[in-house]
Amino acid sequence: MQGGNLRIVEIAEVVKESPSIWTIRYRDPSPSKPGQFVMVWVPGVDEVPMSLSYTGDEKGITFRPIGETTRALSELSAGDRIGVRGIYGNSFTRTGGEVLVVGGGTGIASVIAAVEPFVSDGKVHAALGARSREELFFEDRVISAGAELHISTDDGSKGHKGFITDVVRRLLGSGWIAQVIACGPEKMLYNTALIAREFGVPGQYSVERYMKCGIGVCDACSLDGRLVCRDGPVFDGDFLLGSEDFGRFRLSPNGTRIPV
Amino acid sequence: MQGGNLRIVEIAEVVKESPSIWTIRYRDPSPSKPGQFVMVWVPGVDEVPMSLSYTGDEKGITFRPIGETTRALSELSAGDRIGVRGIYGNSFTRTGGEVLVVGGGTGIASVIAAVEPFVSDGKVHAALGARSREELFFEDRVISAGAELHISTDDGSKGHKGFITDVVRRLLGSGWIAQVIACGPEKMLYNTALIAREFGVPGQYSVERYMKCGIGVCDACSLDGRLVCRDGPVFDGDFLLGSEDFGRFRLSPNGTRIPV
Amino acid sequence: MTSRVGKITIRNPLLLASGILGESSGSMIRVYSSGAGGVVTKSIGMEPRDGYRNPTVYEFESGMLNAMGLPNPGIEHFSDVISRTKAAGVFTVGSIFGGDENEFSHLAGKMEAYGVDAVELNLSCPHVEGFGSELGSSPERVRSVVGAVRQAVRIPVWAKMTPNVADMGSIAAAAEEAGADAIVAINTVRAMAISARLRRPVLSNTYGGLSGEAVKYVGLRAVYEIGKKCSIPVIGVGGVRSGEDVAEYLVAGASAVQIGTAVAERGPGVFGQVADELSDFMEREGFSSLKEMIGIARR
Amino acid sequence: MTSRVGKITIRNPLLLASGILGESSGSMIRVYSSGAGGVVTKSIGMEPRDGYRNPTVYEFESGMLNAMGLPNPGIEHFSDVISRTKAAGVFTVGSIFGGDENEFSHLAGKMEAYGVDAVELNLSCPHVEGFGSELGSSPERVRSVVGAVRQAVRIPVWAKMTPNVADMGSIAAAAEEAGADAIVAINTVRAMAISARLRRPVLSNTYGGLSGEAVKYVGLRAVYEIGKKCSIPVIGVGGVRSGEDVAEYLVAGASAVQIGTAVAERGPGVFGQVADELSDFMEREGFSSLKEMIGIARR
Ligand SMILES: Cc1cc2nc3c(=O)[nH]c(=O)nc-3n(C[C@H](O)[C@H](O)[C@H](O)COP(=O)(O)OP(=O)(O)OC[C@H]3O[C@@H](n4cnc5c(N)ncnc54)[C@H](O)[C@@H]3O)c2cc1C
Ligand SMILES: Cc1cc2nc3c(=O)[nH]c(=O)nc-3n(C[C@H](O)[C@H](O)[C@H](O)COP(=O)(O)OP(=O)(O)OC[C@H]3O[C@@H](n4cnc5c(N)ncnc54)[C@H](O)[C@@H]3O)c2cc1C
Ligand SMILES: Cc1cc2nc3c(=O)[nH]c(=O)nc-3n(C[C@H](O)[C@H](O)[C@H](O)COP(=O)(O)O)c2cc1C
Ligand SMILES: Cc1cc2nc3c(=O)[nH]c(=O)nc-3n(C[C@H](O)[C@H](O)[C@H](O)COP(=O)(O)O)c2cc1C
Ligand code: FES
Ligand code: FES
Repeated sequence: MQGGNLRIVEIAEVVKESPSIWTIRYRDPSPSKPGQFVMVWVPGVDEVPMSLSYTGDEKGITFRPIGETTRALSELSAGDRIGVRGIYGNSFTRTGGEVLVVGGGTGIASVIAAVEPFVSDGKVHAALGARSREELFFEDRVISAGAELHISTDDGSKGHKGFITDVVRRLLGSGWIAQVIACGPEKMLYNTALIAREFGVPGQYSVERYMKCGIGVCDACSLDGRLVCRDGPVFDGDFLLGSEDFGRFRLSPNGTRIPV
Repeated sequence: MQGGNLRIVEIAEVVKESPSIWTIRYRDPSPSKPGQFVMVWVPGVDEVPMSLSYTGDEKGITFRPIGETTRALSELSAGDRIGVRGIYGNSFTRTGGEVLVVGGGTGIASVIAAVEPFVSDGKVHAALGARSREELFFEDRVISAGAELHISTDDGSKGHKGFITDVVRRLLGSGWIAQVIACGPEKMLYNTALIAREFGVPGQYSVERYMKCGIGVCDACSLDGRLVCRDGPVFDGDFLLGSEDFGRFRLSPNGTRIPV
Repeated sequence: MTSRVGKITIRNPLLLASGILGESSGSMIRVYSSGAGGVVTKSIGMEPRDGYRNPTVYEFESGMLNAMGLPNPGIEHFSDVISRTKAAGVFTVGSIFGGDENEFSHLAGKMEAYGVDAVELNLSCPHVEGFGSELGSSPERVRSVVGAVRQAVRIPVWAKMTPNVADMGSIAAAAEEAGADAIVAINTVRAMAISARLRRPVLSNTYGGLSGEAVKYVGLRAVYEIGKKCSIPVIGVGGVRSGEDVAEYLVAGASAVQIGTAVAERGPGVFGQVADELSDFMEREGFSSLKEMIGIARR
Repeated sequence: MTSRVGKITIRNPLLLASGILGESSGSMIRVYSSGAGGVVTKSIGMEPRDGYRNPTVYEFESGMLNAMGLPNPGIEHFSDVISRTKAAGVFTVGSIFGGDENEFSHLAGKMEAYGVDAVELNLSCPHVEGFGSELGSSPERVRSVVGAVRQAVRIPVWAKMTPNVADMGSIAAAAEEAGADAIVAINTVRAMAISARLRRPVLSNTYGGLSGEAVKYVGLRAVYEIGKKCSIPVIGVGGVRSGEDVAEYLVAGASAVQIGTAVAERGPGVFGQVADELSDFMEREGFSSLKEMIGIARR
């Protein structure tokens, strides 16, 4: 109905980006933009939302095996079949000036596809954060895109030791950044949004919520009256910081409002 | 499904072409070609097939009140509403050379729309036949199109006294005619087709059969395995003269094969 | 592509559905020449019936409604149509409708005498009072009609089901118990169209039956559901328009399918096209026979 | 555009259908601000339920299937959602589902206490065993559930019907006799989707409910049919996407309509758009009130 009808695709390639990060590539010429996502069906297991880490004709999703579905995904090989629906959701948009792209953990997968097109519009800083160097990925894509790479790890095994938000504060402090886009754990997003507001820099943040339908009917992904699957996943900082839920509440699969 | 979905239209104009012939005009920009037809629904009465006597944006149907539906149609006025589905069926096609357009009775309504476009491709003879001068119509359209008009009436009240097939035979005898198109009572069509074959002139004949669906599913309009609503109403003479049914059998509303 | 439905073998699993181009031998022969595995005739009753006045059909983007009103020439006048169709070598199933078991038995006997390969009982027309749905929604009446016909003829007896019931499975089971050789599902879904601008129902009969893409998922459900309750073959009908649709029905458990509304969309040539699409699908997916596909979604 | 459903007056006849964006107060308030006359909540049961695993929806050109599995936080946790929604002035109907009359009465009582304007009994979910369809296809059980709820609360009681039965009219009549204030029709049509390439059903629950354009003509038929058997108001649901669709339902006899699947197609803004289209339609056609339209196709 929305043109996001189910497609059964064959996996073209499975890439191990790091000891704990996998990318699955598959052919699908549907037009898509950085920040958009698909619902990925692992037959017999579950169907989950995944950002497109590659938005061209050979699409990609990038994930860390953390539960049943992502583990099952990581066990698939080229030639295996999965279902995808979408392309769903809105996207990051370039508003001009120097841009700071912030990715925390698997959130890197969602912002990375913005780096490449954004460089053609001006300087791009990419700040990637992870718990340790083993969980970092896509540094090469940042570099070959010609963006400036900044790294932080919680354990200091690479780049700045500490939170990526420290890097964000430092970069915003330079005064050159005109726009922030970010994806990562909600705590990190929340803090990034606070810092950006402090510096008066507009920001776009990709938020995760439990999803069922992906098409804006089931209300599972509701965030203060907005639907993450349809109005998001990318929201601007003003809306998020003004909302009751961001950084605080989410809906559980049964729809109970629970702490993030 | 076929793009012929029901449209409720307002009658723009009702024209009395002769004491016994009515034309109803209504706006409907659907593209259509000479020979095609619509299913015309008179609410509360019935829905019947009618050829388009005008194929432009202001479509027209032209009929003689002979039964309940056509009588009800003739009693409608500008502003009244009817339903139309279609545009259905195939159309007359110009194959080159001088063309003889033959219309008998209300069959004139079906061939008339071919006269105007066909003159731009070469000389057109239009032979119109009716029982009497009161039942003749569209002579003016033939003349203003720049076609050559030939008339016959059964009672001799205008033009040749006798059958239109006499006129057909005379014109074909001239040797100049390269193509015949015709619509009218099946007997007349049959004889026209025989004469055309005798002279070796290819012909296209618009045939009438009882119609229910108009879209090729109900089989009501079957003519030797062809569907008048979908494969026709225009058939070439070779097929018709080779068929078992043409000029001989038709299906009654309950599907019994009965004499024409 | 040879297809088996019980003891019957058909050259491919694509049959013309009842009520579509099944009134004249010319059309049935043409459908067969266009690649169908066989045809089911229009439903034939005891007496000639003109059916309802027009409008009898209503089209929309993803399907259509019809209330033809079971027009048919009556069984006495149908012998010629069957013999011409059979003479052309067409696999022909005679569809019949009646008010009770006696009528059904009589009609089936006549069809058998005319030479049909199987008889299909229309227990399911959603828009003609007294025939069809009322009858087809009662397991007892289905049992008695199927049982009577089973006694009356030797040829295979197929029972065609209405989806307008709470539990198709138990009605199909009643038909199986009574001796049906196959279940055909589904007939149309009871529906109606309204013209807001004319402020009235569109079909002259008010109610009609929904068919086409809009009912494909209802048909698939019926086939799957019936397959769980019955062990006789199920023939899938409803919204089949492409080879992939056929594959879905087979995988859901159908032994063959029937095609109706798609004939309006794609013309009688739809059978050859769908057959080609199905072969392509099977080749791409590595299936070498229909049997390998049938019911695998149920395993 | 003021609409009356029995004793209730709503600002317009367009309600949000149950199960669509009816779980959070934020979404319901938004739908109301976008122009809906009111909202029906997701169906709430006795205990929290996560619902089925994904895939829970399947989209196609003219509609969708869903088998959410009645996810809901349970009645005890729903008070906050209702009070926030009511605090924003939203006309709110609480939808409930249960296994028997005691559960339904308990749930209705709670909803009334939370402050809803009416309660809607989901007697019709086609894909959850034990709730829904089985219950809603028996006139006796419908009578006992509706009767019990009628005793338990003072607010209006709406009974929502499944189309997956042979005779919707008599089930609606049973609900009316038992004291229902309005009938809501239809819930989804039982269906399923198969992936031929994966050789399996798509929805994790196998069966699901069909909604959207594909069921509009089934919904219209239900409203018309029920209107012949009942004198209480009927609320039409199924495939409403435009002002003209609403007009068709009104003309068929609906007092108001609910919109579900079109929210996926056109977004929550669909309510304001449809309301505008309906006003335009009424103006063009010379209707000055909804009342003039309701049921004229039945006269
Ligand atoms: C718009 C969006 C984009 C996403 N993009 C990515 C991505 O690019 N890479 C990545 O690794 N992860 C991404 N996620 C998160 C991803 O969907 C979950 O990691 C995945 O669902 C976990 O499933 P599981 O069965 O492996 O784990 P589980 O053990 O089932 O759950 C682990 C975590 O994942 C969450 N989760 C489970 N199912 C869903 C669901 N249906 N919807 C949302 N969250 C769910 C749970 O709430 C829990 O927090 C994205 C989520 C959203 C909403
Ligand atoms: C393709 C086609 C184009 C036609 N174009 C014209 C036209 O331009 N002008 C015109 O006057 N007539 C045309 N007709 C004939 C027209 O459809 C009938 O005259 C009309 O249906 C008569 O309806 P009635 O209720 O007035 O008459 P009735 O008393 O019902 O019947 C009179 C005659 O019309 C035939 N008829 C009735 N209903 C139908 C039907 N549903 N389908 C076919 N024939 C029917 C009957 O068989 C009978 O011969 C066309 C027919 C066809 C098949
Ligand atoms: C115009 C029309 C006439 C029909 N007539 C009959 C009939 O006489 N007997 C019958 O059993 N089914 C009849 N049907 C139902 C079809 O055989 C079939 O079950 C239904 O249309 C679903 O298949 P489809 O979606 O491929 O059309 C008719 C359907 C249509 C569209
Ligand atoms: C995703 C989804 C969830 C639904 N959940 C419920 C529900 O919880 N309770 C209920 O009574 N109906 C539920 N329904 C049915 C709708 O309320 C409505 O009756 C049906 O979808 C037909 O309307 P539509 O075509 O406008 O969607 C649901 C429908 C959908 C699509
Ligand atoms: S996931 Fe269903 S509304 Fe967003
Ligand atoms: S009128 Fe139905 S097939 Fe031609």
